[in-house]
Amino acid sequence: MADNPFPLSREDLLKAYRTMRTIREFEERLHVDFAKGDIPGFVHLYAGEEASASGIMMHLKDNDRIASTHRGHGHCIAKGVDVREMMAEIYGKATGACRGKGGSMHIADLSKGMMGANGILGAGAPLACGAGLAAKFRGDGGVGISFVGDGASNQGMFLESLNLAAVWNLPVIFVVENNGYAESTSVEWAVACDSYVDRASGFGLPGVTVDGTDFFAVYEAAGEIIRRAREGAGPALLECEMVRFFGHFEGDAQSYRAKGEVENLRANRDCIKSFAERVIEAGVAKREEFTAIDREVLDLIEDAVRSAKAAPLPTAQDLLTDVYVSY
Amino acid sequence: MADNPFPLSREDLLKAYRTMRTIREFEERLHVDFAKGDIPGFVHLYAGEEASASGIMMHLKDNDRIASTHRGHGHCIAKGVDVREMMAEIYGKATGACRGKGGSMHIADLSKGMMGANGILGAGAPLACGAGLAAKFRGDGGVGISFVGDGASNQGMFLESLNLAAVWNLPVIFVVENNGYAESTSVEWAVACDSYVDRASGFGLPGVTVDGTDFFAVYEAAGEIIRRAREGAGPALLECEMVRFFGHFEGDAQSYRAKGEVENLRANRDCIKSFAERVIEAGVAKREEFTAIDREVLDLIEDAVRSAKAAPLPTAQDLLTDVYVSY
Amino acid sequence: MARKISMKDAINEAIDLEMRRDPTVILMGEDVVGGTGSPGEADAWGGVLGVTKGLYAKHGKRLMDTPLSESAYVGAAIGAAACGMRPIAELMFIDFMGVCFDEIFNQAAKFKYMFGGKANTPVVIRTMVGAGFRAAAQHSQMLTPIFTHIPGLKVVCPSNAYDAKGLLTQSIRDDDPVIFCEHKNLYAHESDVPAEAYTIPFGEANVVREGKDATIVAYGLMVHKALEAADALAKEKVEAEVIDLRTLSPIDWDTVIESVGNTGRLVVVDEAHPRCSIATDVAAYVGQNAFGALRAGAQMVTAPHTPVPFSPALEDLYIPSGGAIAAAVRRTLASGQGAGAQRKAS
Amino acid sequence: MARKISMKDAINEAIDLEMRRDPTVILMGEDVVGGTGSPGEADAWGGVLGVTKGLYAKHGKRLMDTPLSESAYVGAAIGAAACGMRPIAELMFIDFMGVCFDEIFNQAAKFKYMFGGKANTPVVIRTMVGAGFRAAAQHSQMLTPIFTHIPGLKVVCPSNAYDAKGLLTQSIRDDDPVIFCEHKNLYAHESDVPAEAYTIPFGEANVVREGKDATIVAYGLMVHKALEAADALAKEKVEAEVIDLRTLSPIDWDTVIESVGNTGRLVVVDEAHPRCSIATDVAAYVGQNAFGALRAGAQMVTAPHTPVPFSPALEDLYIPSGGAIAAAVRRTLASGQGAGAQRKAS
Ligand SMILES: Cc1ncc(C[n+]2csc(CCOP(=O)(O)OP(=O)(O)O)c2C)c(N)n1
Ligand SMILES: Cc1ncc(C[n+]2csc(CCOP(=O)(O)OP(=O)(O)O)c2C)c(N)n1
Ligand SMILES: [Mg+2]
Ligand SMILES: [Mg+2]
Repeated sequence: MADNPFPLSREDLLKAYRTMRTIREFEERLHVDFAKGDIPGFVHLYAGEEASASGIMMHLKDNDRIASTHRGHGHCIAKGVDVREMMAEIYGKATGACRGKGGSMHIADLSKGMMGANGILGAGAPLACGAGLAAKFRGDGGVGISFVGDGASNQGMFLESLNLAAVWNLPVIFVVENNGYAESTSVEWAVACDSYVDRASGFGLPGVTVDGTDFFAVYEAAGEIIRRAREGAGPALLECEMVRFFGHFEGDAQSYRAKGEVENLRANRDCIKSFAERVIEAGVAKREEFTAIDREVLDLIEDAVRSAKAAPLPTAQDLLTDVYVSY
Repeated sequence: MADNPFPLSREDLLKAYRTMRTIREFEERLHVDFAKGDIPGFVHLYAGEEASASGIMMHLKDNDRIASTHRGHGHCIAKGVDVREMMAEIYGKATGACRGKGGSMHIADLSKGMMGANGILGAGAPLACGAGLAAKFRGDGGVGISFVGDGASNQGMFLESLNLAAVWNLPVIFVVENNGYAESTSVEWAVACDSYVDRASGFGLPGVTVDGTDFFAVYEAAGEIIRRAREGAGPALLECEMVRFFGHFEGDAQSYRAKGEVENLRANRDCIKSFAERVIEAGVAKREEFTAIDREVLDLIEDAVRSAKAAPLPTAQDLLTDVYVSY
Repeated sequence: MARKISMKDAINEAIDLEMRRDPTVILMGEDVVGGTGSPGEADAWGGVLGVTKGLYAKHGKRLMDTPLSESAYVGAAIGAAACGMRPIAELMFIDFMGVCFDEIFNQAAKFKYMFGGKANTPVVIRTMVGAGFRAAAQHSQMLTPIFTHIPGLKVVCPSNAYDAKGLLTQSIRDDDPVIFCEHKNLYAHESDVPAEAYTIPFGEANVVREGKDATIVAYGLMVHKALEAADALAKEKVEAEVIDLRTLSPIDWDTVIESVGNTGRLVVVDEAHPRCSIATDVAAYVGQNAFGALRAGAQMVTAPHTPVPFSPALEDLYIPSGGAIAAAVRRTLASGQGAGAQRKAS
Repeated sequence: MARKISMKDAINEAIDLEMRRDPTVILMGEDVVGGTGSPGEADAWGGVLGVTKGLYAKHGKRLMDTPLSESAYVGAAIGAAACGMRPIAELMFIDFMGVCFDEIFNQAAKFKYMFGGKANTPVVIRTMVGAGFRAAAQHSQMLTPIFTHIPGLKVVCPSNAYDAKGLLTQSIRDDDPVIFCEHKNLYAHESDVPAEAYTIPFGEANVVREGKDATIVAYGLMVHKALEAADALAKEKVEAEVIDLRTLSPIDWDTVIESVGNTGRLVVVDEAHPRCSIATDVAAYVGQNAFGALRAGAQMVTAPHTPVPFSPALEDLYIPSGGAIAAAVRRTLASGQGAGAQRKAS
């Protein structure tokens, strides 16, 4: 093998690839199965955005906490939530990550530091501040990461959190996943600032913008600000400019997008493709290694779907449990 | 009389002085009467901050709307709300501006474009956007002005409004009255940004900071951004750096302030004193003219207190009215 | 002329007609146009479920997409209302109230009173309510009791297309702030709706089925469940009267009391959670004011004291069913003789 | 050892003792320390009414002033709770709920359920409630029914210093999110309070006065008004039983039902607005589950369906009075014979 020019070990490179590929297959499969009518509810797919979740989460341990969004599958997978339990959850089964009570928009696994997808935009930012605060009190070097979309970056809860994290000097990173749209509305129109770096400055935070389809750009920028946060240097904002391969949610006809927009993005801004090309080109891994991972991932997703379909539904007695610890 | 070097006519200069003096006497009198136990509830005094309300309101007409704060007496007086009705309101009388139902924190007079003091910090900002929106639809050149304190500038409703006004290009001015404290908490600590100009930039707004104890600085800066807003050039933020002569509310022991701080401010940063000195020095008005106004204002306040005390209380049947137009 | 149209179309039509009639009516919300600033079609969405689709083509800039900032734009609608407009603000799901409730309950609801009667705030907040969409805990709530609790607000929740059009028209013309609750599982429901504008006054309940044996009070989707129950009971020779409240604040006590006066039995159905609900509200009011008429304790059928679960298997159990309502009616019929029974006997 | 101390001091003491006992307990809120960053005294305020005064000297950085951003810091408390801390967040007035309700009702309240039981959120939100302070429409509300409506929240409202200490201690140790409502007009109220830590379990009402003729159910300040009423009634030889609910969610139905079983008459007092209130909640529950015991319709005494007025002359009329409660009891005694009467006669 050639010398590794990347800031990750060969092993980690393959791990990152596996994460991204798992997210992609998970989402592509949901897209197909949703169209078949197999899947109930609102489903927001993360396909196209994998480099952000993966590039950031490669820096995190279980005692680092993330607060996710309505578009949370990618964050879950990258943070280590069990893919089978996720699939079962989306199918509304008793074996799901939330025993079928949460669904796509509420998958969580506190033991993995995943504080929940969230159906309320912006609501995760204060929660991530809380995670940062807890880490600060424990002194364990943990960080809290808040993910928001470009749309949610206009939500008061998010904006207040920028200031709170700065004032309290919390180890919290605010990741703005800017995919250009909030539902059908353009970020160009809805977010009034020249750049997210300015918005960060408005709250005394350092801000940095990266190409969110470039895994390495995300990885390096995130690494730097996470390291600083762990060392007590406080919060920062990271904007990942990225692209959404599917509609806002499944069922979205996407007529607000330009003709050929999605095809063009899939062809030219596929973060997984470009990641693999670069690693292969540098000679650090072979194409066959990636293909082998692809196959394993496909098997995993197939198995997850099969077992989700076969799993039992929750029953009447589950309806009333889990409201309180004691009541 | 000498040539007038000021951007206001002699008449307007005297009017501005009268406004500021009226606010000052109103507040000084409330301070005394509150201590006597004559006045119920939470009372937040505007003394020391008069140049901001007056400098801005000199540019406004009745079809311009303002949304005020918990510290609203100065805004009310400068916007033309009847001083006797205000006093009666604060005394909880049936003749009050709100028939005794609102009190100090809720004085309003829609007919004068005064949309209300507000007990909820930050809540006025969206309302001012609404006023700007209405003006835009009417095409009458009106503006909406939102006042907030430094503390309230961290409230989500305020922050969202900055973005909304920018996105909708509303004729709205956000005035941050920065008196250094939110209750007992310092602005230096609680507001994370290098300057309010940065916070404005974070939402694509032009921002400007002025010495809020300098009537002319406020007047000129406000005039410029209000003119631009009327012409369709959109919102702006104006920070007035000012000083609070009394406690956060009446009854506040103010032990969080430096020793001698208030005395020093009263001696060296009294916006009314410095206004009068400058106008007299320029030879545009004589000291006696100001003293005459002082006397008239004192009479007005005395009369307002006397009539407020003599006015009838609201009665049982008033309790249930004014909840709905029809129900 | 009446045609059969869906509740979704009826709402769209009411807004269209009022916008034609009154230039001060404007509509704002997230993606109510859809596609603002985007490279594709303008008016791409017309709201997340397409309810306002087509209105942009007719009324242009009077429909406004908003940034994702509910406090700011709902508050702006309220502010504009206080300045003479008649704005309609769409809060996509009532579940999002938590990010903008202050502007609704401390501002819009209180202006008139706090300002001594000297302000009107004719704003309408349209919002989607209810479960059954597999949308889980944060997109499926009713929350109507919370708004009903607040003095100064009017709260409306239609059960069909005809009522939706008439009540929304009234809401827009009304001078007070109105929370207009649209049940997402009723959008497709069709009924006869006149093409022209009409209003239905607030505080007038609708007796949707007459019956002498028991009174079932409901609103929104629950009216249909109550009718299901009444159908089932009819087979057992029990004639249940079904009252659709239509507006929760104001509420038509007279119709409820009159019906209970005839039947002596009351079941109140509410898709909201049980505590401090519309169900407790109606049951308690009747208990206080018509105790003598009651032959049995008023029974309440509500969603359980749990968040809304995602799994269809659980959500179907969560939503009060026709069966549960029928069972409650049977309970009132089986149970003891109240003061009313005595009085009637004497 | 018990001493007579005020409710304010009892609350301060409960926090102090729990902070000593458990290092994960932290407290945050606007000016709960007071003076952060300011040139004068640190710990200058200890909260707007001085309730937490002195705790900063004892516990230092575990008390945190916050910027004026309720969603952010209440949400941070909730997030920290989900990560193993036991934060207490002070929401200065419950009236401010509108700017942070989402974090409370969609996040804290629902985590456990949405996440299939796999999360605990042991957060306490301390907040001031109630009228009588001449603080007007936006600083005087009860709003307890709104929180009680929400599954996943516990709601506590003590009426005296002893209960406040025991219930707050329980709230801090409790594994569920608790809304702890402190009536601002009870802070000065004194009672015997042991110096050491103790807990009062949730869902256990307190019979503060025994009586056989009628049951008065109340909470918070209204307990004292109910006792006033009972005193007045005693002079008329009417013995009213007064029940202090202490916690609204969970609620002690057993004690209420048992009392009504003995008295046959029920008056529910609530300082909140009438619609969908704790008053309707209790009246409806008893009507549904103990109809046979009721000799008359349960009467409700609440604040009116209006915002809280500023003028002392009006506010004094707004707050339910002992006189109004006594009158309601008299009404239940005068009115018709219910099923209970019949049953007892037989
Ligand atoms: C408080 C709140 N407001 C509105 C919504 C409805 N909503 C869900 S997703 C969405 C758009 C989100 O856009 P963005 O934040 O850019 O995330 P993306 O979907 O692009 O990943 C909206 C408006 C919500 N869930 N919560
Ligand atoms: C939403 C909300 N949070 C908290 C408060 C309590 N409060 C009233 S005034 C105040 C401080 C305000 O500071 P600032 O905005 O700087 O205005 P100032 O009092 O200095 O004029 C606080 C915290 C409130 N009224 N509303
Ligand atoms: Mg987006
Ligand atoms: Mg200030």
